[in-house]
Amino acid sequence: MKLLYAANLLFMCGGFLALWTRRENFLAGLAGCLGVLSGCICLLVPVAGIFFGSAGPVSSKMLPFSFDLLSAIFLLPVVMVAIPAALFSPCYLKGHDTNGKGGVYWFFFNMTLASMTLVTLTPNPLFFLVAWEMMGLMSFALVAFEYKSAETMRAARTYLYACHAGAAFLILLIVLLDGDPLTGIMGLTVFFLGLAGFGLKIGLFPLHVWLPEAHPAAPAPVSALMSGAMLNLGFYGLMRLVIQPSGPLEVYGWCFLTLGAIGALGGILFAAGQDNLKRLLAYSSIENMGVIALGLGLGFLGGADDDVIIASLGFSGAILHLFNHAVLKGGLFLCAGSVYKAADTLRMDRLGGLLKRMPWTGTLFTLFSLSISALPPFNGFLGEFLIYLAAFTGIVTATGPMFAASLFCILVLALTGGIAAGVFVKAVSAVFLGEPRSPEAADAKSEKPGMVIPIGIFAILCLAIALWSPAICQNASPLIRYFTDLPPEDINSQLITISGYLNKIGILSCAALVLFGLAALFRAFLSRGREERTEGTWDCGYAAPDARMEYTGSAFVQPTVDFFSFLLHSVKRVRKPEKLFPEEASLEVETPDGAGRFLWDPLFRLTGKISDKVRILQSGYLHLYILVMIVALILMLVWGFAFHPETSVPGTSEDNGYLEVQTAQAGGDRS
Amino acid sequence: MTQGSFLFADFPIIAALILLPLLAGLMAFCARGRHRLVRFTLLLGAVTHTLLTGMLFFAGKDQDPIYKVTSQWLAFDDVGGIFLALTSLLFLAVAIHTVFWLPPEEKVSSRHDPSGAPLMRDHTFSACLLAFLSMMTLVLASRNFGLLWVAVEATTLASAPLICFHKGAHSLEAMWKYLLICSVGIALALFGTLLLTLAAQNLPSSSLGMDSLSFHMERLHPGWFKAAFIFILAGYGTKMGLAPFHTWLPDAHSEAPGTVSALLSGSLLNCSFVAIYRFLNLSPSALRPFCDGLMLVLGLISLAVAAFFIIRQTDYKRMLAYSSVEHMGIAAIFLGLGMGSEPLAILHLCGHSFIKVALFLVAGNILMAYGTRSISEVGGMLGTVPRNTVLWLIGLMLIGGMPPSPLFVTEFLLVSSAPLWLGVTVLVLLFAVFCGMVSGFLKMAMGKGGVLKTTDFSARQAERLWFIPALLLLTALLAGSYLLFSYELMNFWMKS
Amino acid sequence: MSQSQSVWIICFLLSLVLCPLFPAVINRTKAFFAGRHGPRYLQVYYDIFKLLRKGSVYSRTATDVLRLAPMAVLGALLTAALLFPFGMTESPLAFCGDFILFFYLLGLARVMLVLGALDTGSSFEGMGSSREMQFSAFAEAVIFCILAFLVLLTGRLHLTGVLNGFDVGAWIVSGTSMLFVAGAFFLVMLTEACRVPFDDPETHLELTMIHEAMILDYGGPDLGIILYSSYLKLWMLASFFVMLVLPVSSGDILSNVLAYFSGMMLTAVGIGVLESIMARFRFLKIPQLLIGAFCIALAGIILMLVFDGGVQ
Amino acid sequence: MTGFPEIILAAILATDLILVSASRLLHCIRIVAIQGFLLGILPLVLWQWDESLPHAELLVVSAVNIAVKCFLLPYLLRRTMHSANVKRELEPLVGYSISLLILLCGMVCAFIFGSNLPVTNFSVSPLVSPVAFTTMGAGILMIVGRRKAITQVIGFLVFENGIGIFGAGMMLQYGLIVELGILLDVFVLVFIMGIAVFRISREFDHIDSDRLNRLGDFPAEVTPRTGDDK
Repeated sequence: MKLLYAANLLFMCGGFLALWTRRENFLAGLAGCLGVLSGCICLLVPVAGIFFGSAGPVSSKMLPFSFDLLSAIFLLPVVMVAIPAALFSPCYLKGHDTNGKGGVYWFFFNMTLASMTLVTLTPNPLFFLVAWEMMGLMSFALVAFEYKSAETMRAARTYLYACHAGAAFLILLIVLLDGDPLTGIMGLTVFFLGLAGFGLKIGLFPLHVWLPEAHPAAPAPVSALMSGAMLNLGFYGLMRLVIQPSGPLEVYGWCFLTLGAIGALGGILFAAGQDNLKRLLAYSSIENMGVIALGLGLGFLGGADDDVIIASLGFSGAILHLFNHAVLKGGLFLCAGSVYKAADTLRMDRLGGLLKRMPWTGTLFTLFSLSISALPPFNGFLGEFLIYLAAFTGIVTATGPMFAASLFCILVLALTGGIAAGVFVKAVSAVFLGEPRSPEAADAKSEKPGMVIPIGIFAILCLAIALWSPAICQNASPLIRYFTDLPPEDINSQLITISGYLNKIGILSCAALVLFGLAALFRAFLSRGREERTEGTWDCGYAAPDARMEYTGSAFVQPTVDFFSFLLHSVKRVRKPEKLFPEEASLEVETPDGAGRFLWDPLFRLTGKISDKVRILQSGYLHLYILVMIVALILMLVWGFAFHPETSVPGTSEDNGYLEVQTAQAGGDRS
Repeated sequence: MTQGSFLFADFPIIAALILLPLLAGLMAFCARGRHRLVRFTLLLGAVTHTLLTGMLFFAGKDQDPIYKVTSQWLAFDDVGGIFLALTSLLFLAVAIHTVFWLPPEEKVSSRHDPSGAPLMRDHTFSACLLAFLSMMTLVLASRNFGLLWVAVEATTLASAPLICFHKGAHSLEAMWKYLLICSVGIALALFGTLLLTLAAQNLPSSSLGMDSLSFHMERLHPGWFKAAFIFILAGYGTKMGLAPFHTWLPDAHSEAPGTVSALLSGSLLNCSFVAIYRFLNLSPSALRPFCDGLMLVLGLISLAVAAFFIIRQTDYKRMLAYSSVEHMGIAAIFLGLGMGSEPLAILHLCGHSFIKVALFLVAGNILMAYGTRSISEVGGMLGTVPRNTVLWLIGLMLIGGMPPSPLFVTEFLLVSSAPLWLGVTVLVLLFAVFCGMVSGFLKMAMGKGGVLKTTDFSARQAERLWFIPALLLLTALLAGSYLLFSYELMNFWMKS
Repeated sequence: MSQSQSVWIICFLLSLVLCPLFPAVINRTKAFFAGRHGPRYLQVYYDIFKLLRKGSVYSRTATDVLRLAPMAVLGALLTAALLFPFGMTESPLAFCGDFILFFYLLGLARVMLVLGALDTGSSFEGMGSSREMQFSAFAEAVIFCILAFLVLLTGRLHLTGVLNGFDVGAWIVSGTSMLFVAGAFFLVMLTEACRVPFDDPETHLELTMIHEAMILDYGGPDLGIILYSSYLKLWMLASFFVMLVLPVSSGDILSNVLAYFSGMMLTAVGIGVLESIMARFRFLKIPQLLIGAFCIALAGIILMLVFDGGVQ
Repeated sequence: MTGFPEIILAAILATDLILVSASRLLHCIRIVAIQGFLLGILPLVLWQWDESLPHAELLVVSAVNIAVKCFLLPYLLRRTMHSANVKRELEPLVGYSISLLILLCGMVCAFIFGSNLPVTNFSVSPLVSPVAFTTMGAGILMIVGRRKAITQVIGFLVFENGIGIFGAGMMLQYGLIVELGILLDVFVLVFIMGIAVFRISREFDHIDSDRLNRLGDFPAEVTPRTGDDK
């Protein structure tokens, strides 16, 4: 407990020191960085203690703080993402941190971390709400860092709206929670309120609008932090406050399942349509949140009809995927950040061929992409594997709705996985492979070690997760025991078998690597002594191929996007080739957010229209104002005397007479 | 808090509280031309008022028989005392700000449009300010409904000239509307007061003294009292800015200089709130539900109107004005909830006053820097006037009720104590208001800078005036967090 | 180590050796239908060896991705092969859910190939790989649908169990749904292996290629490795199909193995026949075809649920 | 129904009607003066003389009343009118005859209901409340239905008079201080309004308050639509 307080204090000290010394960028960066690092290390000790060791939950007497496994599960990603992000920041900030902006950045960065820790630490609803709002505010300031551009302004505004709307839901939620233990319809109301309030943070599908706006606008480390660590906290809030162990598990399960499915498919489809790298990553976060929700949904359904296997597979899969997503998305966003610094654009149709200039970043990005599209020898596969397995188990054992759920889950996962592979192949190839598609990409700067090392840390973390995955899955058992009423010993034995599977996968992955190595050796042996030339790309007889003939990212995903156009409604800007010898022709495809376009914008526009209508009240005519006053007065009188006769107890007739006089005066005044 | 329970009835001090500012105002008026002296007098008036307030509180709550007679007319009960302290502190703050704000304002406004309308002479300005202060004190002090009426009308008269500090067509129009609408409203209140005497006819002592009335509260004639209450609500509601009687408010607040609009919205509205509050407490128990319902309806209407006018508002001072309407509406809803939520209403108003005064002062600075009140023309303030912008945004968060703002506490309690439908409605409307304000404020704070450079004279002048708003906001922040944590910890300890 | 597992090793090695014969048989069949004589069976081996002994030419644009891709593909496919129960035997490495791993390894191979293709920055290869990624996304959905059916049928959770878990009885009891599923898988197999009607391996027009377009820039050993791994992939898919359509599970292993290999030959001949009587579809048609396959598989599952897939 | 009070009240009624139909500013001002005078003597008339002499408070109040409402305010108004050289015509928004009709029907209603108002136990004459309400109505009518700013001042005064009539007729006493305070307020108000009118006429070179409509939120300027989405 003390260490946790210490961590918060360190964060705050770092933040304020940075703010204090914001005139000297170096000092500010140092202070902020040290604050983050020391704080994270302070956090790491108790978290690791309760996560891998056998430390029990602790709680403080005086303050409404307590720290248990659930907190640890959600605090660990925060730490894992925060350290490299902090290390990455100084390099990223170079050139941005004029006149003390660096110090401000560090201040808010630290504050965000502090509030995130507080969110995970307090079970008390009110404190939770406050910490939650602080988290939103501080991260809002970080999103608004590049305040000069109009997009950033829009993004920050959307994000703030989302935060405040979520807070409004949570206020209602907490007000309802204050009462006696909730059952039946009230319990459901609370659950849906919580789903709305926290779904805004998680980015469940119709509520995700702020996500693809805010992530491209924010600085890369911030997007890493938000996407890797902050989105998960929504799940934390749901588990901590909303979901009662005694509650209707199947309702929870079905909600998570449907929302997760929509989120996964919709997220990845919209990701396919994006041209901006960070937008693409943001949508893929939505997809992964959907996958986690699928896992949780299966877990709850399994708990609902007492199926130990499904429950434990679902929960552990969800947790594992949560960790994987945190680390991978952090790494990807950092890579995107260094790409941005190198070529200062994120439009994939203008990038390309960066692998030559930034080999390390490119390689790591490629590995992360393979991993996050859940391909086997990498850690990203493990989580989805467990969720798949849960679903297949459902196919074997369950019947009726549960069977349908499992089949549905399998199909969604399969389709998502397929498209995700395409999307990330597009990302890698459009950014790093082939020829540069624009001058700024052509003379991109080479990567800086200060940026590569933090990304490398993420890679190491991926490996660590892959190795420790059985241990991570073991930690699911208390959760399952808390939420469901399954026999603990079954859960534990089941988890042990699960870690057996994970070990098998580990062995096979090693086998794959070994075989790959052998193949490489064989290949080297073959090309021994043989001459090896380099030529231009084979261009099927066309003399001078150049970068303009290259396949762009948009072209790459065009078949998929067109196929799903009934969902995506992409906007195409075509300039068809004209004349006999066409000079200019161009095609730009962009996919603005569906929910934003077809749900929220019309809503807000409607409100705006109504407000324009209402303005007639304030038209500036004094006569009108006074008339309105008098009419309102008379209405009040009528209301008072015609509809509240019970109050005029003594002598009703008198009061009626009085009323009529007033109405008479009304007659006099209707001019 | 029942009427007339504990009274700060120390007559000499009260008289001094009311008269000294008047005297100071007279001094300032006579000292025309000698700017230093004028400003010094302004400060003097403010400081003495604050000191006297302190003395009043230290003089303690006594029922000294000597003051029996005078306390029929002038005394402070708890509510009056709280608002007196608030008013006097805020006035002190505003006065200090004004002293530093006047000279650059004169320079800058001449720069912004050389051929523009002249400014009000500062001796008149200070005189009116001081008179305004004393009249507000009178409102809070008066224990007689007739006197109350006189005082409220007097506040209108004292504050009306302040509105056209920039002697221009627009400010004239605003002042005219303010005068006429408020006077008509107040005339309604006068009629209401008459009806009150009528309702009190069959009382042993037929006078307008609050104590006697509240003593015989239950014996007031219900029909007459209901009529009286409606008229009073219309009248003082006009002054308090409850929709649909609020129409003067945005014009006056937007046209008046920042300091004046700060006072108008930070103190004047509270005074009229006190007036309504006193009448509400007079209502016999049979009528109480009706009166509460009326307050509730008016409050909701004000909230809704404010929301719709804040969305897509193009003038940031009008936006602030409408947000005042909104918060007055919330206070009215608190009163309407009744049953011990009056203290919350008062708390809400105090928090609102601090934040709103700070915001209006900052708005004044921005106006000084940019010379325009339209949101679309102000841009990139973070780059040009960073200090003011930070204050501006902090104020936004506080007024929008984000923790740890005192308004967050009160609004949370409102939602938790109100019935569910009311809570939901209020939350939705608050969200709409917040969206409107955020979009406006962010448009101002972020984006490409407007025509203004950091090095411009006006910008530098505006940057100098950051102290008082910062102080006020800090106070609000600390008070809010204190409230929040004390409340939460209380809950926590209750539970465990 | 049980007998069947030792037999598995033999079958595994045999498959590795024999898989180039599969396309050879297909080619012979097509040649026969075209009235030609066709290349020798061993021609495939000769080609591969010739390629392996050549030097190599790389694109200037390309980076190491291009060089490493073939090995990655080969490694992934070999790993997948480790899980596959060739010849109705039991893979010693089988574990619950290994079919997920299996198909994701195939996916890895595909993605590596695509990356290698895109590395050259040639527009034709971009074209091919984009088509490949789109089709495979659909194909994956179909495959997992089929897997769900098999899991439902056998109640086992690993490839070995799933493929050996039923016998001719299944065809007798629930023939319709088995038929549906087998048809669906046949389509998927053709897609994944880039055969007619989804792709024409013999075409010479880059605009219409998928697989061939992706490997335009490979030559020498790399091309050899890639060809070999594509043969291996085809072989594995085909044997999946074979074990689906003739689930011979007589007690004695030898007959199983024989049945298996003869089945493979028949499949190859069948594919050859199909390819020689059909032409390649338009690319726009292919997703619809795959969705059709998906529907068939789903129909199979539903039949299975409703009345055990029988045709009463 | 015969006696001083009734006569005076009737006179006030007459002034209302004339006021509403008067087309000249000077007329209006004179009528307001007369009304003020009548209002001032009303309490004295209503007083039951047979019992005793009215006590000093009453006398003082009515004296000041007459002084302010009959002489000071009209004087102020006239001065404003000259200094702001206002045109003499009123240019009504609502035509004279129309407003007369409105006032008439208002008066009728006021009589019908004001007479059976439960105030007989305080009021001396049944005419009081009808007349009072009619006068207030006339005031509002002047404010809302006339174009010039100065007529709105007059309207406000008439409204105030109406309230005064009600109070006086019911023999309701606020007490000396309050009465004087009210009068002072009204006086200062009219004073400031006079200045305002003067400056308005200088700024806008007219004092038609219906053209004082530059402030206000309607019609809202159309902001770029990207503005408030989401």
